[in-house]
Amino acid sequence: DNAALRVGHFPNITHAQALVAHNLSRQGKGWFEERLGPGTKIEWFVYNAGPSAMEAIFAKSIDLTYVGPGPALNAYTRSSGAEVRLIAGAANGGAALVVQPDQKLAAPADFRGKKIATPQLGNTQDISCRAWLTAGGLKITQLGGDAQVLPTQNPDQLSLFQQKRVDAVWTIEPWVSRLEREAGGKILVDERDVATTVLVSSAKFLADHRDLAKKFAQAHAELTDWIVKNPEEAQKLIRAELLAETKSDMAPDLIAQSWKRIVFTAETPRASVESFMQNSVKAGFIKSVPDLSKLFEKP
Amino acid sequence: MRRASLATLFFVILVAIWHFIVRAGIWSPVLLPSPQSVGEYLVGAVRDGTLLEATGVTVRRLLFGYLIGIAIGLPLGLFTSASKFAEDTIGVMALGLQTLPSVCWIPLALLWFGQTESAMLFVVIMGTVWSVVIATDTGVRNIPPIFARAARTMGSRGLHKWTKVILPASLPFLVSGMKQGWAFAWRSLMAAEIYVTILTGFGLGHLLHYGRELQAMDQVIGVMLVIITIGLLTDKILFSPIERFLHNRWGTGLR
Amino acid sequence: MRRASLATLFFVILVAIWHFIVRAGIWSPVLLPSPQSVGEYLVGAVRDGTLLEATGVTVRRLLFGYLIGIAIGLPLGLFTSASKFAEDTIGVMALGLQTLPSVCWIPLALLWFGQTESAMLFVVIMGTVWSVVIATDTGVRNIPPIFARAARTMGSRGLHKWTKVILPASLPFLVSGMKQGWAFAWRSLMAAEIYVTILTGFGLGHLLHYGRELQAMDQVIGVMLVIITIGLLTDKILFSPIERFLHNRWGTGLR
Amino acid sequence: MSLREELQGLPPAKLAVEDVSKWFRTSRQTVHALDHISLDINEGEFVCLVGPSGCGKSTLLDIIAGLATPDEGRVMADNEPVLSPGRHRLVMFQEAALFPWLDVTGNVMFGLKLKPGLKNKERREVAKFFLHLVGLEKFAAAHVHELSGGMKQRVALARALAPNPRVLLMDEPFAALDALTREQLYSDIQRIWEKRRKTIVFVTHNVREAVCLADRVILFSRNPGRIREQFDIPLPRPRDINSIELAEYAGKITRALKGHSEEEPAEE
Amino acid sequence: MSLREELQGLPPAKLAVEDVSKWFRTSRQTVHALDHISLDINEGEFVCLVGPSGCGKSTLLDIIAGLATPDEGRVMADNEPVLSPGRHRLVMFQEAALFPWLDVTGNVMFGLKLKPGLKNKERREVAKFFLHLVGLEKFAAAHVHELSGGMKQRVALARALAPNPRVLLMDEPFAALDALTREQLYSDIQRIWEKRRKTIVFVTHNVREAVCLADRVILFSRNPGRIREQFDIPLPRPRDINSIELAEYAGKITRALKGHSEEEPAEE
Ligand SMILES: Nc1ncnc2c1ncn2[C@@H]1O[C@H](COP(=O)(O)OP(=O)(O)OP(=O)(O)O)[C@@H](O)[C@H]1O
Ligand SMILES: Nc1ncnc2c1ncn2[C@@H]1O[C@H](COP(=O)(O)OP(=O)(O)OP(=O)(O)O)[C@@H](O)[C@H]1O
Ligand SMILES: [Mg+2]
Ligand SMILES: [Mg+2]
Repeated sequence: DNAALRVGHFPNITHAQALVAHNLSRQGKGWFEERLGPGTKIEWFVYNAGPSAMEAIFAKSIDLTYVGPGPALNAYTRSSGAEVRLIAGAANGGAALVVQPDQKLAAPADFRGKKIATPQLGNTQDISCRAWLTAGGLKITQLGGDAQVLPTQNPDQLSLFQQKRVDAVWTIEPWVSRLEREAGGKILVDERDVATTVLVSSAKFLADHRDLAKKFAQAHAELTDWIVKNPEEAQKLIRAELLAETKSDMAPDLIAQSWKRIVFTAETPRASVESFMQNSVKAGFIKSVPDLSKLFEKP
Repeated sequence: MRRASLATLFFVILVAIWHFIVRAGIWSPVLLPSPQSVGEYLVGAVRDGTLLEATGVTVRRLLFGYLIGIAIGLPLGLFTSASKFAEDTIGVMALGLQTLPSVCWIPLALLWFGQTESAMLFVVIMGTVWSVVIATDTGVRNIPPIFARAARTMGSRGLHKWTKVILPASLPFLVSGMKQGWAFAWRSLMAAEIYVTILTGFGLGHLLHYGRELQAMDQVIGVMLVIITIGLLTDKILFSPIERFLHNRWGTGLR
Repeated sequence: MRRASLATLFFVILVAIWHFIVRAGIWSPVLLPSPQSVGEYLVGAVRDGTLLEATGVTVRRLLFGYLIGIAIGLPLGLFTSASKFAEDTIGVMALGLQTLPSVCWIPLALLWFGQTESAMLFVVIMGTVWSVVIATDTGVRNIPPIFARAARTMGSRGLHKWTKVILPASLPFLVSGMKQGWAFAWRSLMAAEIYVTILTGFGLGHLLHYGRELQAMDQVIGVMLVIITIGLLTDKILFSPIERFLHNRWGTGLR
Repeated sequence: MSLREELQGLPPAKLAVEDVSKWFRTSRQTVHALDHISLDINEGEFVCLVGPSGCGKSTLLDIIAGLATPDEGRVMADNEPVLSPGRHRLVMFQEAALFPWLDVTGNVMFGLKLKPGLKNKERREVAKFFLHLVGLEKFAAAHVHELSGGMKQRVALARALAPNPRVLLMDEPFAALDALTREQLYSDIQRIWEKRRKTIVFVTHNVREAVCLADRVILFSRNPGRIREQFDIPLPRPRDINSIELAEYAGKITRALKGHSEEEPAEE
Repeated sequence: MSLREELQGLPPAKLAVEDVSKWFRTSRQTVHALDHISLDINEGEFVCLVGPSGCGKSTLLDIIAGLATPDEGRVMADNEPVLSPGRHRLVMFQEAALFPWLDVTGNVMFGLKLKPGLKNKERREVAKFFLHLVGLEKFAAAHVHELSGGMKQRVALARALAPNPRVLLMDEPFAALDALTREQLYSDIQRIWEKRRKTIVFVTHNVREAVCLADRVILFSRNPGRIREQFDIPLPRPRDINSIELAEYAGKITRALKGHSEEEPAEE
């Protein structure tokens, strides 16, 4: 059928597959369109955060989206496993804990009474951060505890870090690189094997259009390969797409620097997600580990 | 008594309907949490102190900003009512700025003050001050001139006239202006808290925002109930006594 | 004439002071843009259509939501004023929900409707409807009973009584309630637009938000000026004629 | 009914108050407002009710109007029991109770619009006729608040007359007016009553006013509200409120009124 | 000044209006409100100003009070020119103008508080004394809105008397009251005036009222506002408003009033 496929993503470098494909669609050379067969249209939707994308899935206004595992898991749990399915991986790594260079911060215990900024409550980095602190023996609640985890928008993090009003930031590329370059931040934790972006489908879409979803997942895997093999071209497309979406230009060398820390892979990050689930429980966002049997579904 | 119990019954039935709709599973639990889960959230959040702390932060911000707003707005309003020039300048400005939703000050406040308490205060003050200016001005202008004449013949002038005649005579207007100022301040603080993180403390708006981020509807609805309760309570604690006094004295509004 | 020119002079001097403060370089231009740059932004944004489009989007949302809010609130208010049971139930609910800043509905609205126009509409309606319910209710309750008695003796009852006596008699209250509803709707829409991106159209709130994101103070202040202008204009266009009519008819508020 | 008949007026009605009693129960006390009141009022008679504050005059008027129901007894209008307010018995209150959202003509037409069988043009003509009768044709389009107190009561009178009622019930209609305006209205109402005869029940505190207007003055006493005495006023019309004969009647009734007041505990 | 003197009262003042003229200029027209008014009022005299609406009575009272300034001429109080309002000349208006945010005692004490040299306890006693004088000691703590119109005017009178003025200026103080209340106040004010003699200038529309109260009735005519005639009223006090002798004087003055009115174009 001629049904349009509605796909969401963020204007983030960790959503490289979507950025590249979106830009190709823009140029009329759509990657997915070519591979899903004639007459298929892809509508791209840009979100700035996980909860919005998940809300869009709930409200049935999109079918698929690139998103962090944090919001995806959260949505899965909150809907008792009814609404979302994880159909592929997209990117690992790219996130890091950056600390003030002049502070002696080495282990979780050093963070007692400190302020750590994360991009968003309950997002992937936020949960990693809370879990890491909790594992280190600190007590963390939604609003405070032994250390204060401050969900703060990325641009604000940079200026707060520059003003030394936060002691550390757990965030995602390109902000990790910017914190390093523009604020002299020191990287303390850099987890390359942690999933950063996954491809998620609404359960209903998967049930109704399994064939389309399958083709999409395949095309996604091919695209991932292409990106890994052609980093320069991919980075150009990404830069163009980011400019189109955010009206601000990202320096090519910043993209290149960020690129080094990210691993693009279509492999389903099952282990990472499962340990992530444990972390969510530790961080207190989820009361008990839910049954993950329905979450992973290869179309 | 019968009326009260009928009304109570109505709300009980409302909650029961809510319960059964959730049980029937017509909507996904992401869209509508059960009354139980909302209750559990509230109990939990009261237990671990989150709710109390957030309420404290919010109420403190609100009260401070509001009081400063009144302290600025009242004299400004008296000034605009007393001078034609002030009316044409400050009065016109107040009129314009009052139509500006005070959320719109948030971006400026953040740039000027950063993510600090001052930014929050600034937004709350901007929500209060213009309403108070306009209410004071209108209040003074609406004083029956006979009061001023009577006071003058008895020798009241200057400060005595302002404090013993003009201010009390315009009280009914002042109070309604202050109520409106409170409503606007309350609204803008909630908007500000939902919109930005402040390093020095999380308020109810933040809890609401986080509820959304976590897609935790029980938290969202629980916090909304708390906000409604606070709204009703402040009305009861702050304004009802003043209004009762006024109605009593002026003999108005007695049903 | 002299008054008007004095006031104009005041505002000109205000802008001049602003200009010289910026020129003096006391504050960084990130904190305070020059009047010129604000002017340039406005001219540019008018030229490329951004401003007009955003204004259109915002005003459309506001009007729709507001009208629906009135269409719901007016009958509800009449209902609560007519029935003790409705007063104890819907009336109490309206009182509670009116104290809830309608920004607080945004998280719920987003979960229920997603980032759609419906979510915006919902928030605006929630901002309007309770004010209108309460104003209608108060309006009807404040009608001098002598009007109802006079109408009754002349044989007015039922629908005739409601449309020809009760509604017109409560008009002054209705209008002030609708003004308040408008103020709340306007505030909540701005908050909603600043807080969430809607895929189907960028409003003035979004422009403001982006101004902050880009740290473009000229944009922030420019859009604020536009918002003030719209606020003043709607007051002039929407409410002034009705209020003038009322003052004219009721013989009130003539200075 | 044709416009012509409409302007001529219907014959006045006969009223009979039959053994009416009324109590008001509040949480603190029970007031015995009316105690076995019986009263016959003839077609076209002008009756004034006079008595101290709180003796039940307004209550009785409300009951005759059908705005209140008696606890005992009943009111008959032309041998039909009064059960609810009706177009044939209109009420004028102390406040004019004009509707501020309508202009003067609109107010006069309010009752007319509720009368079926008339074209709008005819209604407009009827309103014009009655505004002329009360001497306010020039103010047909004026707003209510632009009128003086006396003019307002004139409009209220026109509004009450326009639907052509057979009984007019007036509850201290002139109490809030100043003396000069009042005197003007005394002659107006006498003139109009000559032209368009109605059965009128008129409540007042003012004994002179009662004597100036009434065929019969009925004196009430209170606690409980009872009829004390009745006085026929056989003076020729039109009467001048300042005339000596009138003052004599007024003196007699005032003395009767004071006599009754002294029997009962003083008002606080 | 001791509390004792305070309660005894000061001697009344002598007033002299010397050739006073006043115009009101509005954008549309100029009203000649007062035209060369000269008037001597003796210590302790009770003078009533009577005249048609708009003849400048209130304007003259305002000028005597110092609330308005004449365009020509001047007013002397005890041979001192009146330049601004002063405690020695207090005004009572048609509306009681009581302050609703104060209770009855607070209102009576308002003027007293502006008088230096008194202790608060003494002020309270003075207020009590005057409330007793107007017969409202039981309502000392009542709120303004709980009073009837007549009671309000009594409080206003107490408030005006309390600061012990030497002149009392009263602008139609009883116009809005009903006849019974008014009659009560006529005897009250005569009684009080006997006890605490003040120079009183009293404006009214009501000729009987003027005759009942005044030593001298001064008749104004308007366009421009002028003194037409003066009538001395040598009747003994206390006077009864319903007495025959009083009616005779009233008739004479009314005829004079009507005579003047007819000379000028009718009021619209
Ligand atoms: N709705 C009511 N509820 C309780 N008591 C009432 C009510 N209406 C009247 N009364 C009482 O009934 C008595 C008679 O009242 P009514 O108004 O008929 O007196 P009135 O003769 O018209 O007095 P006035 O001359 O002051 O108008 C009064 O004692 C009054 O307090
Ligand atoms: N502030 C004013 N501005 C313009 N004209 C005024 C003003 N005050 C009074 N007038 C005019 O001056 C004239 C005298 O007014 P004033 O109030 O003294 O009359 P009055 O004798 O007290 O009338 P009334 O008996 O109606 O109170 C009137 O024609 C009035 O219209
Ligand atoms: Mg009555
Ligand atoms: Mg006057």
